[in-house]
Amino acid sequence: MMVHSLPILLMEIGFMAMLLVVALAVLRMRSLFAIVMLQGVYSLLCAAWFVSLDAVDVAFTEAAVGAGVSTVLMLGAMLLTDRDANPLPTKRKLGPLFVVIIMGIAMFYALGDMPAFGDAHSAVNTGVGAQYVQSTREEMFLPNVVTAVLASYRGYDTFGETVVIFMAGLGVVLLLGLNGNAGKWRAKPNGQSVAAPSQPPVKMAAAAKPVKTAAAKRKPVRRKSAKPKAGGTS
Amino acid sequence: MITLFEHYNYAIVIILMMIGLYVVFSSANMIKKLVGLSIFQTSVFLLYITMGKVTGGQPPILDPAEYESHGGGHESAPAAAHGSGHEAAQASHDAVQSAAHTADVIYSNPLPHVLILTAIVVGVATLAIGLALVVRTREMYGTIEENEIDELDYLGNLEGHAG
Amino acid sequence: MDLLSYTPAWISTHGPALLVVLPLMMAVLTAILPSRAAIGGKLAWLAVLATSGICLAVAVSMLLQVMAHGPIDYAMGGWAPPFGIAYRVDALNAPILVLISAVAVLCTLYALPSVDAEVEPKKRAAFYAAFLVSFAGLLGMVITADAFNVFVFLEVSSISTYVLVAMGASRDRRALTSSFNYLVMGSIGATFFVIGIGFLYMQTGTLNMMDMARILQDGGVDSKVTKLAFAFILVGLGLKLAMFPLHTWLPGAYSYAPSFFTAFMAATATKAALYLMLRFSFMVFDPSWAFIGKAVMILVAALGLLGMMAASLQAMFQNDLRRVLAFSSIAQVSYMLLGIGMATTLGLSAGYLHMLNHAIIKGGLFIAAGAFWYRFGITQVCDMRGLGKTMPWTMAGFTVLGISLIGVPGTVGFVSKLALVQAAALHGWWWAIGAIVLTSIMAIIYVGRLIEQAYFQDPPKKGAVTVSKNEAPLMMLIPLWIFAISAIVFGINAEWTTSLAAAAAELLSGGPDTIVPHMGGH
Amino acid sequence: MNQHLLLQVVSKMMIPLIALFGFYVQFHGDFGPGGGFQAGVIVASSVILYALVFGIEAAKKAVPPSWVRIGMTLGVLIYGGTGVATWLLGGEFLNYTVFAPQSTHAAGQHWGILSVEIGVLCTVTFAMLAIFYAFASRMPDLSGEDW
Amino acid sequence: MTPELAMVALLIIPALAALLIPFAGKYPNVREGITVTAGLALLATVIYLLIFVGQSEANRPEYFLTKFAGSFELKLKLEPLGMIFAAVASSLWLVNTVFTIGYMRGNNEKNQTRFYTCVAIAISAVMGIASAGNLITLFVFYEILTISTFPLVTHKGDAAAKKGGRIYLLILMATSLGLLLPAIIGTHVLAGTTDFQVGGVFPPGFSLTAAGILLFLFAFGIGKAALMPVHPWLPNAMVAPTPVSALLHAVAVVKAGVFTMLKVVIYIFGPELAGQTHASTILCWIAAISIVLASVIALRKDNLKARLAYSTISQLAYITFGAMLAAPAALMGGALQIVMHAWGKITLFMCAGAIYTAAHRTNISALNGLGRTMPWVFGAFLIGSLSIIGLPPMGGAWPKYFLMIGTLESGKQVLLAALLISSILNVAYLVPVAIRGFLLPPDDAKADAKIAGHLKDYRFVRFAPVIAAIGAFILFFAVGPLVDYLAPILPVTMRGGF
Repeated sequence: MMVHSLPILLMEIGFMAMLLVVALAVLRMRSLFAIVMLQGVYSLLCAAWFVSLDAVDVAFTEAAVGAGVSTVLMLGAMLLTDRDANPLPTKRKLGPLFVVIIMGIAMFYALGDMPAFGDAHSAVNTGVGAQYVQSTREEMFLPNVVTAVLASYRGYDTFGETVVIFMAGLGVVLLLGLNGNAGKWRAKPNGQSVAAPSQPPVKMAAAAKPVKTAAAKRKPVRRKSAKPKAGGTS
Repeated sequence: MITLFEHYNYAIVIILMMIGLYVVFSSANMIKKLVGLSIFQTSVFLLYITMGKVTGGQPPILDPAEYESHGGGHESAPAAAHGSGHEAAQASHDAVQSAAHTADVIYSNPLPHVLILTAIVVGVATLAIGLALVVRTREMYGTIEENEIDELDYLGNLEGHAG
Repeated sequence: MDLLSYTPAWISTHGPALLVVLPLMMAVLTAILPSRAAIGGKLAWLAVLATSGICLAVAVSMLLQVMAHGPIDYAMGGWAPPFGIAYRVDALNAPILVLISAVAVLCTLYALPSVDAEVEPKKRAAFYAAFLVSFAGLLGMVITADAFNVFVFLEVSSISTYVLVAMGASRDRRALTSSFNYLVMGSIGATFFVIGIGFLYMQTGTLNMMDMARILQDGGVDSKVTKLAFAFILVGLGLKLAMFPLHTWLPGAYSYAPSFFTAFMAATATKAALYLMLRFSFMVFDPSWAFIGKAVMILVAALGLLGMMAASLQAMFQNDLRRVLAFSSIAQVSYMLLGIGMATTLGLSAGYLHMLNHAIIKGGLFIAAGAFWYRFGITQVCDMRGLGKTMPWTMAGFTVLGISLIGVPGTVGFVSKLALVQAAALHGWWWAIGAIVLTSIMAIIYVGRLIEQAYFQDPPKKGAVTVSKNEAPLMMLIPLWIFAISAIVFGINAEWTTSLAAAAAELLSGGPDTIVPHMGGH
Repeated sequence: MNQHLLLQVVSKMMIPLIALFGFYVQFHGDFGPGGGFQAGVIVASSVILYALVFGIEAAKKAVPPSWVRIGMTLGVLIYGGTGVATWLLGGEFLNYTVFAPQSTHAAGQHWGILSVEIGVLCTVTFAMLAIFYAFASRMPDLSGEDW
Repeated sequence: MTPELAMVALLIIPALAALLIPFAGKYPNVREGITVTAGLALLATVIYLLIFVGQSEANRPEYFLTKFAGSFELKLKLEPLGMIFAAVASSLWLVNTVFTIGYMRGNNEKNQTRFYTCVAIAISAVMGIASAGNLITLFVFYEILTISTFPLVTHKGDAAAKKGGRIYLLILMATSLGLLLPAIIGTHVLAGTTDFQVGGVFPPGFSLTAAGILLFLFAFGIGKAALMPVHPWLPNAMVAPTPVSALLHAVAVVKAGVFTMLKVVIYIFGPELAGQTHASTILCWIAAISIVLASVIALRKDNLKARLAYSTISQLAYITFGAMLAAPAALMGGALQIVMHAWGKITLFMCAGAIYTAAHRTNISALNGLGRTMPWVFGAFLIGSLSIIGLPPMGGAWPKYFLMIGTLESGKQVLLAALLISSILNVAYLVPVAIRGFLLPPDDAKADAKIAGHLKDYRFVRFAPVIAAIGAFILFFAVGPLVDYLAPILPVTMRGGF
């Protein structure tokens, strides 16, 4: 029942191949700049594929957010932090690999029972989803079914989504401050402290200054032994 | 084999998920972790969207003319809409049929699209918070490599610093 | 039930939506309060107190309604499920709603002094707003009957939680890394959950839980996709509720968050996730299906067992007071998992009962821990020297809750542990009894350490003079002692909580004292 | 700045267009792809572009940070307010039909969807700005030569 | 006052005292006044109930407290054994309070308020144990007793006290949580109830193996009974001030243990079933061994309190022994031993406390000739010793007598030897103390003279032991009514002898 026209099939296979390549590249890369950019590329490819899967709204959003906003944010964060990721010690690689492989096996195990790609009679495509098309046409009088479902049928989800965005904005403001001045204030017990004094992290950052240059970055060992002392004496 | 041929896209999506999750788990660099996270989530979006694709279907954007012509038939609709889930599911089959008959265009399933729109937003929100945390961490620790941070905390504990 | 007569009629019609929408709206309003130092914070605090108070009232009256007249349904936007998103309040989640709101009220009382000491003045309004969002998120994910809506509100609560945990950085920079760790783990958990929901949707074509259950019953029980969906949902929620191997985020998050939020989180967050696990594995899926039964019984119970042992063991060797409590939280959650793993009505009700009781205990303990920091900047166990003299009332409350955590008779801890032991005995799991006993003895050790420090050591000297008595402010003592007293009251007269738990368990397993099919003999 | 002159001139022309396109996406959302969220991102990006070209301070003059919080709140309030309005009109939360019960062409739904989409637009725009401002105003503690 | 009300009052009165005492912390006289008043009120209530319950088997007031954790319920129900225990505890609380006042003030101990509060709580718990209607209720109060006595054991707060307290808490908690609770749950599951019923709760034809296992769990789960090898907490608890040792570790706590043991055998298993199990035989032997062994250890202790502690272990083993024999006379002997040993042993402890307060001497080797300066105290000590040894005309004679008869009844003549040997050992480790006091010449007369000088300050501490000694003497003649009173605890078939 694969009634794909060949060009579409080829196009999709092309997308998938590119996605795989990009993902693997992200896995291998160490330059954060490249990684972030590749993530943008990945999102764009996804968006393109979404179009070929008839999900125009999603494609639009993914392009705007995944490729646009996310990339800008990541670049900004990178600008404020580091350029390169340290190479991984091998022992950190095996555990995750095991977990991931388990997950993969589990999903491939169920692959056979998933509805065939594009099957019009699968539970998904005969269920509520298909009915939305119908009822939107007949009682909503809106051309864009997605908008209808998004804003009315499942409008409450969208309300939650709006709150999430609001919370993201509020959270970033809480953490960084709109004028980049948050995080200097220190909490003090409202009484005399009997505990070991906590070190002011502003000094800590100062002690960390030598870290930031790429030169120091290259020999992590010295830094590790040096910085805590600096922090300790402060 | 035919299974794989009918599900090749699921297979790819699964592999993409695995890669994304692996990047999250295996990298010590906080930013790279977040990148891995967003790749993982994006792959999940793919899973949902491929689910809703109908072969030869159109994007779920109706042709205005069509539903104007069809405006008459909306006494049946409330029944389907406001009826209990049971009738709804039964009505579903002929719903597709009628969709096919009334207008000989088939639309892909809009519901996954809606869900994923929400999921994308959630994803970017998480990303923003995460990046803000990364920036603050860098300011307070001078590094964003988790293994080094753990080391600092460990030594800090030895010297009895809360930090 | 005379209380019921006082509840306005519209509660049953609009209560469910109000319960979640009110905190959200109040949150956004709180966010724009003037950020001038004192006034903004105070106003925000008042707003939070009022909101949580109203929510508590609504939740209680809904609980009464449910107990009297059965479940309350609410169709968002007037779209009947499965078209729209539906809310459903029944014997299973009504008590949790009450619990969350009640804890919110108490923690808010406590917040007034605690937040003043721990949060930057001009950020307090926003801080309270974030708290309201996470509060609403928890309520939303507990009350909803729509699988995807669960995810949305899960994220609403999670994202605000990450931020709030990170706000602890003004006290200890480790809050940042803990929060980031929590963010990564939590997002992975949520994503796993979404994958699970996706597979369920793939199998059933609907998102409403009741609908899913019905369609699954009709067919697709033995579909591999269903099994996969269950596995993913289990792992995803397991991450959120700190099921044993997935608990790594919890100690950090609990230790370094602002103490007021730690108290709230410790008492509610894992409970909500646990509730979802119950809801999904018993009312969407069905343990009578071989694979679910096995997954629930073997996996959950075994992990519960491991968690009890490992976490109690770790708790004995922690130096940080809150880490001790955090690890004991993991152990307690494992108790609940053990009860659920039995999948008998008694086991379920025991687990559920422990869920309610543990919320009381841990909320109070973390409040006391926060008070210790508030007065003396105490975070380490060794710094607790002489607290029995320097903060007698606070320490007394801490002690009451501590022995309740051990499970001494006359306290809530004993009631639920006894129920658990009895359920295990009737289920023939004598090894589980052994484990519970062993971990209780470990609890004696790790709680005893704290209490011994406080009572049998002299207060530390600051320079030459010994630290003078400095009791926690009233606004901290009141909630602490409300927790402590209820720990004793519900420990002596447990009829009410027990009946709530029993009702929930019957709803889950269908019928009183029925052993869930397949769980029984073969 | 003068080496960016061309850039500035071009973007001066672009930015209004971008914003305009944003609003097109917003209000055409019922008929084609798009909606409050995408529109919000686009409108925000127009401001962000302005900030990138003319500097963050200029952008802050154009859209003061004090607006940001209010904007985010306003959005959620519009959305929630729509729901509360439906409440007051006796329907369930977000049941737009009560806006125009008699309409055979679901005018009530249209109004409701329109207003909530505006709410989304508002929140998304200002939330994106908030995030951008927060990151952009943070002084990088490392200098250009690290590139 | 209705019996039910009175029964609740048993718990309420000491609890009320515990509530009030902290507020009177500033004024010692008020504080001790409260304690004494509570003691008197409690004693009055107990006597009222004692008479009421004694009248007929119909008069067994029952009070349902609450129901929790599914099918468990907390309820109180009075019966003769419990009443006797309550009577002993309440009367001795009063006597001991008098002593305590003298002791605490004489040695001006700190944290006295905490001390009195905890004692009151402990007494309340003891009353709960005495009037418990089922095993769960009993367990609840059992644990409360453990917790509330912990601060008393560690009262001094120094390193030794903390070490002692840790061992005390760990052993008692571990045994009760690890063995007793499972045993109770097991009973609940197997028999369907844990209510105390004359003749036991297990259905006829109940598996002996299961019963045996449960019996073992109970015997060692009831750590307060200090049956070897779970006895080490008792000597360690002796770091506590003497009043604590006197009231709790000679009377309340340990008696709570053996009382539980008796109740389990009598009302849960029923003498018949318990007698049939092999476990009971084995436990008999263990009890016999700990009787002798503890006596031997006691013989080798020079510290007076330590010696008394081991003597207590040995004497408690008598009760366990009687319970495990499960013969009517033996059970009766065990029940009597609760009363007699309580009075005898508290006398000895008070004397030890008096000697410590007045002369600050703890070792027996240092007591030479002290009897001449403190004749009353040493006289009381002698009487107490005789009672413990079991020589007429002291109360302690009767339980020994009944136990021996019981041994013969149950055809375990061999074990008779254990009783005889231990009696000899008792003589060997108790009598010399008094002899040293009276007959040997003092080591340094000057010190004794000084003590004699300001002896009048220690009125209270000298007064109390004498009362107790007199009590121990009077009880010898009171045994008849006691036996009649206790007869109904036995199943009808076994009441022949009484």
